[in-house]
Amino acid sequence: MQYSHDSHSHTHDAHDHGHAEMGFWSKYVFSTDHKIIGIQYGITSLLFLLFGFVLMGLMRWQLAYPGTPIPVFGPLLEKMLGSAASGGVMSADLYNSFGAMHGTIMVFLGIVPLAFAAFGNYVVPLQIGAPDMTFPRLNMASYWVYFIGGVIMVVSFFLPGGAAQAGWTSYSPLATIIPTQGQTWWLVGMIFLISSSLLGAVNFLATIIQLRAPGMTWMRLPFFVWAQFVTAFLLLLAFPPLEAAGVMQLMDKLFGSSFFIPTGLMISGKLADVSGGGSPLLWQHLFWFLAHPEVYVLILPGMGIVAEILCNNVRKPIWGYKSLVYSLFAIGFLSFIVWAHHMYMTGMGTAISTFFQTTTLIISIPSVIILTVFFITLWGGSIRFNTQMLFTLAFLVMFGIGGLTGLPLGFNFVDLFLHDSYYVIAHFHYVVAPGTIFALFAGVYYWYPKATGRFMSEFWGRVHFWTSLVLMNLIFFPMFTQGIAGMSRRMYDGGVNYSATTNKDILGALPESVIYSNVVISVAAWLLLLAQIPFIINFFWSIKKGKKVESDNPWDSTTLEWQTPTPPPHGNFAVFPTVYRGPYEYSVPGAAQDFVPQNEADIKAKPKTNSAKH
Amino acid sequence: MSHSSTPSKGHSASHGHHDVASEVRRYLIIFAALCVGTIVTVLASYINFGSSTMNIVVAMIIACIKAFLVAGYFMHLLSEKKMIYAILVATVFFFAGLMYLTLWSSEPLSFIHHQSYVP
Amino acid sequence: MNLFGFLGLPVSMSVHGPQVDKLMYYVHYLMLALFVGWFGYFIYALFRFRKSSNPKASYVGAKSHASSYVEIAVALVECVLLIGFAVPLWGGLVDKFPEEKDATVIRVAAEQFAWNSRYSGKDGIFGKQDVKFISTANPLGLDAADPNGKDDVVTPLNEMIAPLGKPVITYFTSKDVIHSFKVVPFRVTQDCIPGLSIPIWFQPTKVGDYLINCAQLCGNSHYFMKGIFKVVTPEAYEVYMAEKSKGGGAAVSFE
Amino acid sequence: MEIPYTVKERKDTGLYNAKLGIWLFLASEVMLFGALFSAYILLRVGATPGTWPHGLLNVPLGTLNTIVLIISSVTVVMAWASLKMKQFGKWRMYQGATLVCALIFLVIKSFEYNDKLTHYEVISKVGDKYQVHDGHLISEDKDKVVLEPSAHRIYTSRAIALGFGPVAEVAHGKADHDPKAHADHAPAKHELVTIQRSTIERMQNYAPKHHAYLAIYFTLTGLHALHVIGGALVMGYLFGPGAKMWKTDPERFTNRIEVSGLFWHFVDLVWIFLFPILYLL
Ligand code: HEA
Ligand code: HEA
Ligand code: CUA
Ligand SMILES: [Cu+2]
Repeated sequence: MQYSHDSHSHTHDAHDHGHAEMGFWSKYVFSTDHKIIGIQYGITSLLFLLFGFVLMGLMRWQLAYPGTPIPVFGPLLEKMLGSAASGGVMSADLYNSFGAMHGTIMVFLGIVPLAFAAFGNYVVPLQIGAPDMTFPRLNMASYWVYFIGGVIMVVSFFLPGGAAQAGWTSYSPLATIIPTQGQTWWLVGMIFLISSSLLGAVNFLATIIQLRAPGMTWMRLPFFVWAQFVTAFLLLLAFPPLEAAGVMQLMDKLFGSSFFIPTGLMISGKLADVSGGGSPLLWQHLFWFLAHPEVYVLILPGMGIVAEILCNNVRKPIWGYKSLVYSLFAIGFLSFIVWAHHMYMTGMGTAISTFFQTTTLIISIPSVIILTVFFITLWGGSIRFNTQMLFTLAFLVMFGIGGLTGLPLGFNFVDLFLHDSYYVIAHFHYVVAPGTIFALFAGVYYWYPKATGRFMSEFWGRVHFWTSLVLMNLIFFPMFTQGIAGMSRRMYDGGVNYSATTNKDILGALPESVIYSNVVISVAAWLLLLAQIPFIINFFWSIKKGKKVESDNPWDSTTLEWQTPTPPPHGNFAVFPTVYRGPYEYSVPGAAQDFVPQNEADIKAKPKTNSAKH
Repeated sequence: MSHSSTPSKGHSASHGHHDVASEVRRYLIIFAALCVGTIVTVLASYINFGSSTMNIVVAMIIACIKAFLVAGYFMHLLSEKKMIYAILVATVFFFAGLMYLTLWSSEPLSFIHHQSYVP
Repeated sequence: MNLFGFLGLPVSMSVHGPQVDKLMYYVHYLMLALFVGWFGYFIYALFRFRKSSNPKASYVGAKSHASSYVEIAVALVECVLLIGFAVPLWGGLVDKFPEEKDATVIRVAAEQFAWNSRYSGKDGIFGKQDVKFISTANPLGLDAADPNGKDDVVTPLNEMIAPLGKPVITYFTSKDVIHSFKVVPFRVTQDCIPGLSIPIWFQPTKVGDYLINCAQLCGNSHYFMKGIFKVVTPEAYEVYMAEKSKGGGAAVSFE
Repeated sequence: MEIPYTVKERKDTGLYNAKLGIWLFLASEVMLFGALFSAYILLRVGATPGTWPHGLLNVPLGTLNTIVLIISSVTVVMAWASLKMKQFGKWRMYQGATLVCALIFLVIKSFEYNDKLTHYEVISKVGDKYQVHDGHLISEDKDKVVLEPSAHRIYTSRAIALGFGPVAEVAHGKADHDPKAHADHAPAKHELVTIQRSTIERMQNYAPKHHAYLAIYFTLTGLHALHVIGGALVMGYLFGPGAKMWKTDPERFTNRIEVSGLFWHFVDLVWIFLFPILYLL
């Protein structure tokens, strides 16, 4: 059926669904409305981000002051987790499980659900002019499956022996032979999270393909939608191999099979009672087959958000829309054939390492193009510096640093020196923390007025921005130096055992200055945690108390989500839109205003605001 | 959810009444072909084609033909829309990448490690 | 002025080490050039096109094609680094092993949380090993019947030794989980994977004691798993080996 | 405003939503099974020569199950065609037949599973001589175990370490691929062997733990069986309560049958590959 254009459709809709009468549970909890689901995803994943950060806050104490009790939180940990934190000191097991869970939570429970599912759910149907996602009930299922996965992960902290301890990469045989239950729960949790992502990916793809408004051709899609489209493809096709791997590792753990266990394994000095014949490298292949595309899952939605906010605040069209889209596709395709650059040190021969080095370097080119497009877009603009724009601009530089430092890692000959050092930690945190997280913050500040009808405080937004920017760099820049000095990651004592003081006259020990920078980093990390307080307060306070928006389109934007009532009702649009133009028609010569919405037929017309609230 | 959509007269564009009737016959032919294929696979596995690799190749060729019949006719892939093809082409590309690269990387020549304790 | 000094790399004391460092510097020059160039442009653009100085944005924006040239240049430099350096250097490291007779050959088996190393002794031949002999008492699957194994030398736990002036070939494996042998001044990292035996080679250039890190998470004492790699003069090496081989060969269990 | 294209095709894509959705889902399923297939290949390539079993599974039963699945594929597509031709009664029949096929498949599969799970390798030590027995469990009590030796077996690393195993056969190039290996599936009547409990060092059935082949066999077929069960549940729902929709919205109902059918064909497709790699090669 076709979209109806009659102005009655809104009242018609209200009549059909009678959402006014919907109960609390079906409206806010088991909702099938993409906006509610988006907000559910958003709140849950922000809480997980905070949780992941708190874990790291505790770990940073151990790194800065190894072996000393954690003030205030130490006794608390001891109460909750028992001997793993006896005397308030974090044990090595606890450190490892916090580390593994920090990675897991940040990636699978924090960024992916926030960047892909939350923003995607809220914004994509609005931006393409659709009434909802294609499969609303699947959408709800996807959230709840994610939720269950999250609960399983959280519960695993309280098991005897604690949560998973083998790193977020869960390399076998270590992951298999650790006798505690944490890893088993991790695997089960992952299977839920993966299933949730798969459902989400199917839904997003079907929505973008099927529900675009009339006139919304592929090349008129906002870049954010494109980013979500490619991301969904990555999830759809890269996650299943990890699911298979998860099933196999679960078989190994529960039924004693040996998918990832070779013959002749000695576990604590005893020959393991397994059939053997498996391959530890198989796990790594399957894991990285997902995990490399996964890193683009972490970054692409962020890039999409950045493109939206950038154009909105330079008040001009994006420079080179097509090359952006093609680069996106290039990244998407190539990301499936670079995974073994995480495995250079597993004993790779020349031929295959040449292959993977080459693809790794090729994939950096589209990233360079995307960044270049963003930079050139600045030229000739009329730049407004609001909070979301500040975060966006910072994203560009921070992602730049993170991306550039990926290059040396891409050369296996250099990786020989940098592999598994803090250089790698610094590399990817620059991309995900001040990179993606900044883009997500920008997105929150930008779309907040649409979702709530109120602005977040600009002043506190700026405080949040500048403190976060400075502290993020104080945390992650010194890690490059630590890495170059040879400090390995996943070190319970922050490298003290390998330091020059512990190892007198031994070459290759870590200089004291490197150990000392642990303290600097940790202090910065705790301050960063404090610096989030203005944001959290701002976020909740503004829901009720923030400045009200005067129009449905407070940022004078062109894309369709701003052409709805605020907040958009169930069914989204008062008048279903027809699209006449590309997404970023800012400062069009001859237009009445400096922006022409996508659904505006006549550029001379003053954009009307649909303040028809009810 | 679609109760108010215009009541449907006739059939969807791709499968009219008559098409379907004639397709039914085709389904039966394919059924026969699949059964024959199954028998052939089993028989072929009793023949030595020279090496185990050759036997695998033969079996895989037959399996691919059978798969083609199922996907092409039962799943109507041969007359499917471009969008579906696009999705499947991407999938096949990644599938091939996964299979080929893991296989390649487990060849002794591509990694310098050796498979047993004796170097 | 040391152009290459800005990264503050630790000293490198192997033959291929300086080449690693060189490639490291070249890549960082590329990165630095890109960063400085774009960052300069970025700051300038933000300043010049801020709303107060440019109230009306231009619909068309930049017209120059400079950026395409930058992209092509980046691609070219990457090609050069890849084809000119990384690939041949890596090939040299993993394809062209020195002759075993001209090298010090060590078989290393990592375990939670220690390094075991074995030398072939006077005859230069290791005793046979096979998976089928592996048992709790014989974790490395040594063939007790093989006479070649009688003179094999086992160094104390966490200690490896090699004479200066000769390449070292090490075969890495692991008894339990994956570990990683990393010696920063040698610019060497190699995973030790159970079920596989992976050879690498390098040639130290200076006498001294070197710290061996474990660079792969291997359990709760991963941070504590360290060893010493002694590089000594050839004479000292002979003395050391002579002394150790008195203790007996392969029959000595590692534990 | 409702969601468009739930029944009718969208013009530019030519698809209704659910059909696109199921194909996307199948694409991810391809990758799921793809990963398991690559695991199969790696395990097989890496196996100690001669230990990868040939003809361990019951080929006639496997063939029968293949045919059952093929029949079900035909009935599924016929069911859909009947609805297209507005023959609801015929649809009922075909849909029912599909469900019966699913059931037969699962029953046969469970017999095969049971056969593996009652197959034991027993390592015993009499004096200082090791013995390895292998066969189906006939009976056991607390003193002794009775096995019926089986013609087809797997050599475990443990047995090989004790000097039993395929080494001699490998030397003759026999174990590599011996087409005759499964030529005589009905084994000649073997004598039963009785093993004293007190001598047994290790008794292990043909579970995933026993050998990499069994691990991948159970994982692949288990996952496949889960798909069969899932598909059967959906089709059972459409057969029963779900069929009411035929009255209210026949076109949408037909679409549902088509979509569930696509899934079912995919399950069949997977089996087409599983059968040769697990039973024949
Ligand atoms: C969002 C996440 C993300 C992104 C986008 C990337 C992007 C890249 N990554 Fe990264 N990477 C990770 C997340 C990410 N990575 C993670 C999580 C790990 C570790 C996992 C683990 O072991 O736990 C990792 C590890 C990792 C390794 C393995 C290291 C090791 O373990 O030894 C390698 C090796 O090749 C690598 C390479 C690259 C490359 C070449 C890119 C390229 O795509 C980058 C391309 C980008 C550019 C080239 C920037 C271009 C910018 C400009 C030109 C503008 C510059 C201007 C200014 C800054 C003003 N990464
Ligand atoms: C997306 C991924 C992601 C993100 C965002 C982060 C963020 C951070 N990470 Fe993490 N990290 C990983 C992924 C990530 N990390 C992974 C995969 C590993 C490897 C694990 C392994 O070894 O296996 C790792 C490892 C790792 C280590 C190394 C540990 C070790 O090797 O022993 C360190 C050390 O300092 C660290 C620090 C930090 C810090 C300080 C942040 C900070 O930047 C955190 C910033 C967080 C915020 C700013 C929170 C924002 C949220 C809010 C403010 C909530 C608001 C709430 C509401 C409104 C309700 N990380
Ligand atoms: Cu051994 Cu880490
Ligand atoms: Cu990667």
